[in-house]
Amino acid sequence: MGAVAMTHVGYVVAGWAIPLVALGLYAVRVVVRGRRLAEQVPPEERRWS
Amino acid sequence: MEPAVQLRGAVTLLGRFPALAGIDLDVAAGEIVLFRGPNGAGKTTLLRLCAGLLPLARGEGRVLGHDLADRRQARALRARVGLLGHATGLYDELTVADNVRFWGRAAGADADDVAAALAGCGLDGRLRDVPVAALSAGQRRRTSLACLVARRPELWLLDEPHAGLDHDGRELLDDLVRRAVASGATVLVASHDLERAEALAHRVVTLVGGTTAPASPPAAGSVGPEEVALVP
Amino acid sequence: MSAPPTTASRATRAIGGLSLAGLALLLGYALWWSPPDVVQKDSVRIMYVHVPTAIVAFSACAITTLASGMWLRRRSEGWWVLGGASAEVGLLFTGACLVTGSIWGRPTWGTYWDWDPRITSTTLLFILLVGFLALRRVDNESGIAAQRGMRAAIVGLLLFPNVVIVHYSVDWWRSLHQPATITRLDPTIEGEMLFTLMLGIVVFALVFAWLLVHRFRLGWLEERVRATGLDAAIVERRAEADLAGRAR
Amino acid sequence: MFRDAGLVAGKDLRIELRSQVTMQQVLPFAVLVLILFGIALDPDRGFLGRASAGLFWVTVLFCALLAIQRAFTIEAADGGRDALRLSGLDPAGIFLGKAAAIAVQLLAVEAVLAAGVVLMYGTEVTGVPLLVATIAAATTGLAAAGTLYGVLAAGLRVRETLLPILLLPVLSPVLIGATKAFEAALGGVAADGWPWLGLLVTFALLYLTFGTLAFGTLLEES
Repeated sequence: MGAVAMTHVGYVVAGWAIPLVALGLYAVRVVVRGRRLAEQVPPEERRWS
Repeated sequence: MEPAVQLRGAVTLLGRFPALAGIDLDVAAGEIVLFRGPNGAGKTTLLRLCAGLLPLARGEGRVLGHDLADRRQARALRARVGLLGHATGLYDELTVADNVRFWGRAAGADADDVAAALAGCGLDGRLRDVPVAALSAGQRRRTSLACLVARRPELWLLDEPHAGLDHDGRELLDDLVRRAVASGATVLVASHDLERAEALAHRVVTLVGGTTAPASPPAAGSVGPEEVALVP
Repeated sequence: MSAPPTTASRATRAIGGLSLAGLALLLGYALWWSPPDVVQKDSVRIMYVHVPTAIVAFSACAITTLASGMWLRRRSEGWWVLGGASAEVGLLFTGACLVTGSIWGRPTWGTYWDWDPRITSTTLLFILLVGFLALRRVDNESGIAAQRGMRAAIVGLLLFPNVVIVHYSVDWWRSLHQPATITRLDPTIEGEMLFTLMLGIVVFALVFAWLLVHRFRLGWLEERVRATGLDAAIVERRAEADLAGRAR
Repeated sequence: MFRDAGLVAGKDLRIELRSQVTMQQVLPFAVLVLILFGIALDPDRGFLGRASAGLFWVTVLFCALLAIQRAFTIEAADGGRDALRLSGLDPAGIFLGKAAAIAVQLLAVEAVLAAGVVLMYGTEVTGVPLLVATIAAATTGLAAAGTLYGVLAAGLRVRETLLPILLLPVLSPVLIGATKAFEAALGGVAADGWPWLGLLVTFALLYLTFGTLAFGTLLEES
């Protein structure tokens, strides 16, 4: 299964790497900003736990 | 008779700045009330709130029986109100007559009302067909006054009305206000021109920091400017 | 136990875990276990990320339109924040969709851009989202949420209908010139390839959900910080009144 | 509502007659763009004749942007929005009035532009009924969507740059539909053009309806 060398390897890798890295970076940015803001807001304002 | 204007703890925001920070006010129908106070006290914002142009961030307010918190009622209120502010709301390219006709007919006035308003403000002579762009500040204010008169509002909201008017203009304005009140209108005036405005007003309210300062005693007729100043 | 100061919660940890596991499984299938396409050979593997991101991008627009509509009716802050969060995450997925689309197209068309209906309408969708977010940013200086954002809500309400009209007209326009021959990207899909594609859609939907929840809570916190500022401003303003009173 | 629309349209057109902005600025701009296309696309290769439909409508799109910006610069003058809100005019009437005024001005520009295209690009005019119907439907769509997005952008500090990016993607179906309908008409196979006209009419009706409903709430935005 897929033993023979994969064609267009460069494209496939790029096609997957770029979106996943972008999603990862965005996720980190959102969580970090979230954590920073969460400290400024009193706990009862945050209706999740 | 229901009061023309009733505010309870009204807060209004300009951007994030609470221009009105909880104000209580009662104005009876047919009354002329003068608002004094330093620049930035919230006078203009108060007039625009009473005109139904600004939403109520907090507190309650009823003007001419319309609840300010309800957007639909605030919108319905506007057709019954006349606001004379620093901005004239006139179309520079149009002539004086065109402007008064447009704003008059927009509010349902007919050709006679428009003609009467123009004559009433002394604009039916040479100025009638002059584009507003070519007018002086005083003449522009007379034109927007004529637009207001043509709409025959029940609540007059005048922001620094005397500013920019010459002597005849001021006489004209006071006369128009008195005639409107005689026919049942209510007038709120915000002004620094104290002796002029006080001769006109039944009552004086001082505005500071977005709320009313302790109400000064009702000015019986024309109270000399000195007495009022003493009262904090 | 007071909540730790983050936007995470049991729910997001669950969704997060699920989407990471799903992603691992998807990579396995997409890159190794699923068969290469007869014509496109292995470049077809990019389809498993391109198509799902397109679907997620379109549904993000649908969520923004729904949220904007609800905000216009109810004026509650939650809908306003959801509209913005969904548009921002949607923009990210639209970008990913465009990048993967052009990378996938390269071996087939020989160029990174082809007036393929989906790529063209997704690009227009990208600009629609950029415009919406730009209007939102310009629009939210004023204080209370109820008064703010009226314009962005109207554009938000029109977002999905516009996306549909644009997609339909571009599709119709290009279908005259590009008969559905092999130059179109979508090879016939069945069997394991179909399964991998479905898996891809589910996994990216989970990732979208996870990001949306976190971005929503971030937006919610931003609103709280803005609101607490208001009470302080009123107190400060009234102090100005006392100050003036004493000074006179 | 239609009385107010007539009043507002009359006012806008009277301002245009007095200020001559469309006639003396937008119109020359349209002809200028035609010339720029001619310069850029090397007239000898006969490319202009084939692309005249598309070039015509791209130019109309840019003129529409200018007309819409102008329509709301008038209102922004000196407290105009407050005056409109206080005026007692029905917001739907204001929307239809402004859209009608923009449409009339656009039609004038399109007429001159059509003459310019025929003259400069040597386009041979066939299928006139389809051409006229397309111009009517497309112009209504441009005016309706333009007025709605125009009031959205009005009053914002960055409206010059925000309006194009908000409006042009939304108008892309009009560009596609109008160009395709024109190509069908000019290419002699008018029958192909009528379905595109359907797209233009749907687009115009959608935005006329939505604009009439939404304009009131939009005017509210202080």
